Amino acid sequence: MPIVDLANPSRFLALTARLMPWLIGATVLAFAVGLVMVKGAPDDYQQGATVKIMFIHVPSAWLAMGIWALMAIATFGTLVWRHPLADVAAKAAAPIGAAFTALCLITGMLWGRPMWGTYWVWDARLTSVLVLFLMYLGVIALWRTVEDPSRAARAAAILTLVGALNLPIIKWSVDWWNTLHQPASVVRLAGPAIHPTILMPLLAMAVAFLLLMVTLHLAAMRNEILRRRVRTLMLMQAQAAPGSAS
Amino acid sequence: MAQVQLEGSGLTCVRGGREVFSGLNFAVGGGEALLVTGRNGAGKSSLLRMVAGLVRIAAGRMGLTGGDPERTIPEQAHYLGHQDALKPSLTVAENLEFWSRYLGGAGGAMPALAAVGLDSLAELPAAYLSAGQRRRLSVARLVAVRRPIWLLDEPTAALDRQAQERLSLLMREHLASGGLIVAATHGPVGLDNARELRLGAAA
Amino acid sequence: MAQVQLEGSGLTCVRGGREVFSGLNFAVGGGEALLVTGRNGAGKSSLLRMVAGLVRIAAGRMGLTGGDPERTIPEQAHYLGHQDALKPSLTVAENLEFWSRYLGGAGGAMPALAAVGLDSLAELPAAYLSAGQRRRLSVARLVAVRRPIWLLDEPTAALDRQAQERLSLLMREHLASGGLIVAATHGPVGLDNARELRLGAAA
Amino acid sequence: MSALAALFVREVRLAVRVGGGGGIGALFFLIVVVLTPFAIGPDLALLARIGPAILWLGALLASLLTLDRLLTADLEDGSLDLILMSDTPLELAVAAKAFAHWITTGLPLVVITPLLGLLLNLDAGASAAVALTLFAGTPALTFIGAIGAALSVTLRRGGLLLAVLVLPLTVPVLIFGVAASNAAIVGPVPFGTPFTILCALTLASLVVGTFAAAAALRQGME
Amino acid sequence: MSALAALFVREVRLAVRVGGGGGIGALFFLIVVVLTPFAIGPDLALLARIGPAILWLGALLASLLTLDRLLTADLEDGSLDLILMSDTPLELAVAAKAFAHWITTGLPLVVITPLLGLLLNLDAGASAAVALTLFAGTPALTFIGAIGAALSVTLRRGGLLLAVLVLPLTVPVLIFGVAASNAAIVGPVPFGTPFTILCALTLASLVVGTFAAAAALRQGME
Ligand code: HEM
Ligand SMILES: Nc1ncnc2c1ncn2[C@@H]1O[C@H](COP(=O)(O)OP(=O)(O)OP(=O)(O)O)[C@@H](O)[C@H]1O
Ligand SMILES: Nc1ncnc2c1ncn2[C@@H]1O[C@H](COP(=O)(O)OP(=O)(O)OP(=O)(O)O)[C@@H](O)[C@H]1O
Ligand SMILES: [Mg+2]
Ligand SMILES: [Mg+2]
Repeated sequence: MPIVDLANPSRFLALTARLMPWLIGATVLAFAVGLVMVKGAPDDYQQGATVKIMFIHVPSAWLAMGIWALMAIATFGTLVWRHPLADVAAKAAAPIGAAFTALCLITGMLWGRPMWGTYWVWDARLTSVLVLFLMYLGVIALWRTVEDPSRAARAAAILTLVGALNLPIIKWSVDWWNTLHQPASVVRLAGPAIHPTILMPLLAMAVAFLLLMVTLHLAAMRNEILRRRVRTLMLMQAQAAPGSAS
Repeated sequence: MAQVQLEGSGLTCVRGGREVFSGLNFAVGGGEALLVTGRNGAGKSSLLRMVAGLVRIAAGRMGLTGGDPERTIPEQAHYLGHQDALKPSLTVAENLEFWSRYLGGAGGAMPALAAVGLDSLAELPAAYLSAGQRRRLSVARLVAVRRPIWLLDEPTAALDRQAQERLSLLMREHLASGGLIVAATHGPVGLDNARELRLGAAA
Repeated sequence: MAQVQLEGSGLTCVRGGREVFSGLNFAVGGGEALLVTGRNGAGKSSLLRMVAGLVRIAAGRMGLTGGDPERTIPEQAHYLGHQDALKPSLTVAENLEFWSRYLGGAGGAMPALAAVGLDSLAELPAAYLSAGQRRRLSVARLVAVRRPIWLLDEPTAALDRQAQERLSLLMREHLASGGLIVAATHGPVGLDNARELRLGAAA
Repeated sequence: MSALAALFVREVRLAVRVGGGGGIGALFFLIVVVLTPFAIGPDLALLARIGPAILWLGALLASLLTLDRLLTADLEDGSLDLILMSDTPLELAVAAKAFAHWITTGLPLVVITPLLGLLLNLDAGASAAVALTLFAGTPALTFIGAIGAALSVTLRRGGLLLAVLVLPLTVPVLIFGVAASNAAIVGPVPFGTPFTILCALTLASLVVGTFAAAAALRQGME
Repeated sequence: MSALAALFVREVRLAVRVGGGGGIGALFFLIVVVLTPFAIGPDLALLARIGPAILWLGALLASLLTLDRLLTADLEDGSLDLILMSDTPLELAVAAKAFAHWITTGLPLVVITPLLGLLLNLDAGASAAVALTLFAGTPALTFIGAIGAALSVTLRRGGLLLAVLVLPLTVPVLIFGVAASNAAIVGPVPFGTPFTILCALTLASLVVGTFAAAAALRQGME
């Protein structure tokens, strides 16, 4: 399938319509397999069953970071090639990225309560995820402020790219900041080396999350394309309607 | 509605510390239109804003007879200025409906929109309107809410020829129903027997 | 200045996701004026902003021959839109001087102010100007900096009769010196042998 | 009444459409609270100690800085002219606008406060106390801010000028808001005392704010 | 060059005339710093400990919140159209405007910092250190803020949206600004390390800010 065909929104809609049931099926299956494997994983001798939060926490952390990269690539397409689907992809990705980031934060906080005795510490890694979350919210706010999609797309593209430049710097400076003032109360995140009995279910869950993300993203893109069509139709109708004027 | 009569006597206007005009007298009755003319900066807009209660009367007095005695002059007047009082993010219909409800109009917005030929754009955000379409939307306000006094500042600006004609039709209807019009203008507005008030001086 | 010629062919304009016009062709040469007319919302202002490089050309192309080959069309054009590009807290002279220097003009601001009859107000803050006086100040920009292309959006709006005449004088001088004018208008602008480009449709 | 309802609906609609005026205020609040530890350092005990103060300062800034366009936008597009001319009393119009602003901006701040409390290491009770004081106190901020909004219309300036005019007036609200929160968290003063004063301040500023803002608008007329 | 000089002079003139754009920023800074003790309570040791942090947060907010109108005002009165049309490169025009903003807003903040240091119980050396880091860091805030200003032109919104978009990007500047101040005051890190990084961040944001802001303006064209 030549990629040019995919660039056409109608082709995209037709193709994804056929793909969607399979994707949903694959996602459900992957989650079923993953959850069974998780159930089989041993409880931690210290943490007990709470360790199972990790199987949600870690994949969503990976996706939280991955989706910004995806958005950066897509917005590059918006700016450079003015690709018709690129800004749709970027726009659809932002709320999904924010949701996974929120999931990572929430599971982390829920996990932190039994582990550290508090929901939140200003550890470097936690903090940079929080900043990432704020930046997702900023991009979403920007998308929401403008009705004209192509204008919003270009503005959001610049913000996303500047953010992509900045995220490593933020991550690095937050690391610097925290190692400097490190209070004794913070428990280090890096636990003992991961045992295969945990690693395998983790990877399975990661695959399931990835499939979930792809499914959600394609569905959101379809939605966005349809929404834009409705909008265009409304505008055209507004223009064409026989008013008493003409 | 009783026969209304708007009168100003000995009016003085001071803006930004400078006297714009002084000792101005005028009177307009129901069914009459008064065209305020004069050079740029002569004080036409200032006079209209004075009637609308938006510029302080430095000296002299303004009175209305025959109107609703419970309400002030501004409350019985429509003011169509250079600004359109539109919110870009609301649709055309929402904008008009708000003003119609806020100013105490009765009917819905659609008939007024139709009267200015904007009914087909009712659902469009006002941000998308062209200069003339914005102006028409302002004019629709005059139709949506009945008020005896119309204060129009260069009402034909930005309107195309058909819209200008439609506006003068609306003005004639307003006059015929006993209303009065004070309009600042540099050109003809399509009213035959309007009186003229010429303000002197200024560049 | 070589004989300039501005040409657009197959121009399509899309605003807010709606097509305003498409397949539009026009050509204006030095010494010529093109009046763009049409109903409200037909796309007159959009066309002017397109020439000025402020609205994207969705399809078609725009070309200038005979101008300065090192500069783009917008860099050789004056655009007089609905907004006046004035800062209320600067004086009249300061406003004009800034634009004259920013746009690369040579002479001082005073001769240009005199040309529009604002010289007596030079030291006044622009906040104190009336609608027509603001417009005159914008027109002064065209005089202060020489550029071959003038894009005028309803240039006579808010001007009194004398100022309108003075503007048409300036336009004739500009044409005589080999410049060209594209003006969007709903009425006469005081040029005798101007060609007309009529845009169809829209309310 | 219907005129006021129309105004209220318009204001809420504008706030929601324009990219969630309230959402933006809440986001600003969140960001300010998140930035503080970067500046102060990740010392949990210290953060918990000054947590209520940070939350109150953040809410104060978020409330006042979104008030900026409350009236200036209406001045610039000419709506204010028509509002001044209408027979709806100006006081009521100002109150309706300020109330809509509180609903769309102040209330979201209160709602996300418990969440931010977590970040600042406040326990659930303390967060609830701060949220309660904010609920009682943010209307005061909005209505005092309305005075500044009206003054900046008169002066044809916006932005920070408003904050500068109004921030000093909000000192009592800030003091009693933080005091009530701290009383609830660590004592020794009973919560009731400063909280009652806070509520009284709010009631007073509803009245004073409305009348002063309307008066400023009227005076601002040329 | 003369065109840029004219633009710079105009901007400075506007800032000075419009009730002191810079003055307002500095006043806002002052008020935020003065309000903090009201919220935190008059604990002198604590104030001195978090003094640099408060100063940096105040300066951050004062810089960003005054940037709001940097470009929107020009959009609304049509100046931006003419600036886009002119043959002066947009990047240079943006840089000239941002530089003028820093001169009229950032610099006054630096100047009054020693004064505010007194209020926060900082000794002279500490105040000087904070002032120096602000001098090095505020240009970064202005130029990063310019990106937000350009975006909010595109969006035809201003106010807090700008702050919301930009504040997360300023985290590194804040961290190293405070770190350098603290290094100078209490150690143990040598002052040079964070300060060099701060300067590097500033230089980088001069470039990135200018280009990104100009790109946003160009893209924002319809
Ligand atoms: C809100 C709080 C938290 C956040 C934002 C957070 C964030 C992250 C992120 C971003 C990762 C991915 C790191 C990478 O692969 O590069 C991660 C991994 C991980 N997190 Fe968390 N975390 C939080 C709380 C916790 C807690 C409380 C624990 C348990 C003590 C925990 C244990 C782990 C483990 C075991 C991994 C995977 C191992 C690794 O890659 O180092 N996290 N977390
Ligand atoms: N900023 C904008 N965003 C989206 N659509 C716009 C915008 N401005 C104008 N339009 C639409 O483009 C069309 C053409 O507008 P334009 O302003 O060019 O008309 P015009 O011919 O100048 O009309 P007028 O005589 O009223 O000035 C209109 O239908 C209008 O709704
Ligand atoms: N806001 C203001 N502050 C101070 N002075 C003003 C203000 N507006 C107008 N003026 C001054 O008042 C005088 C009259 O202005 P006004 O706007 O009434 O004139 P006008 O007759 O409507 O002119 P135009 O034909 O240009 O619209 C002018 O000399 C002007 O300089
Ligand atoms: Mg006038
Ligand atoms: Mg037009």
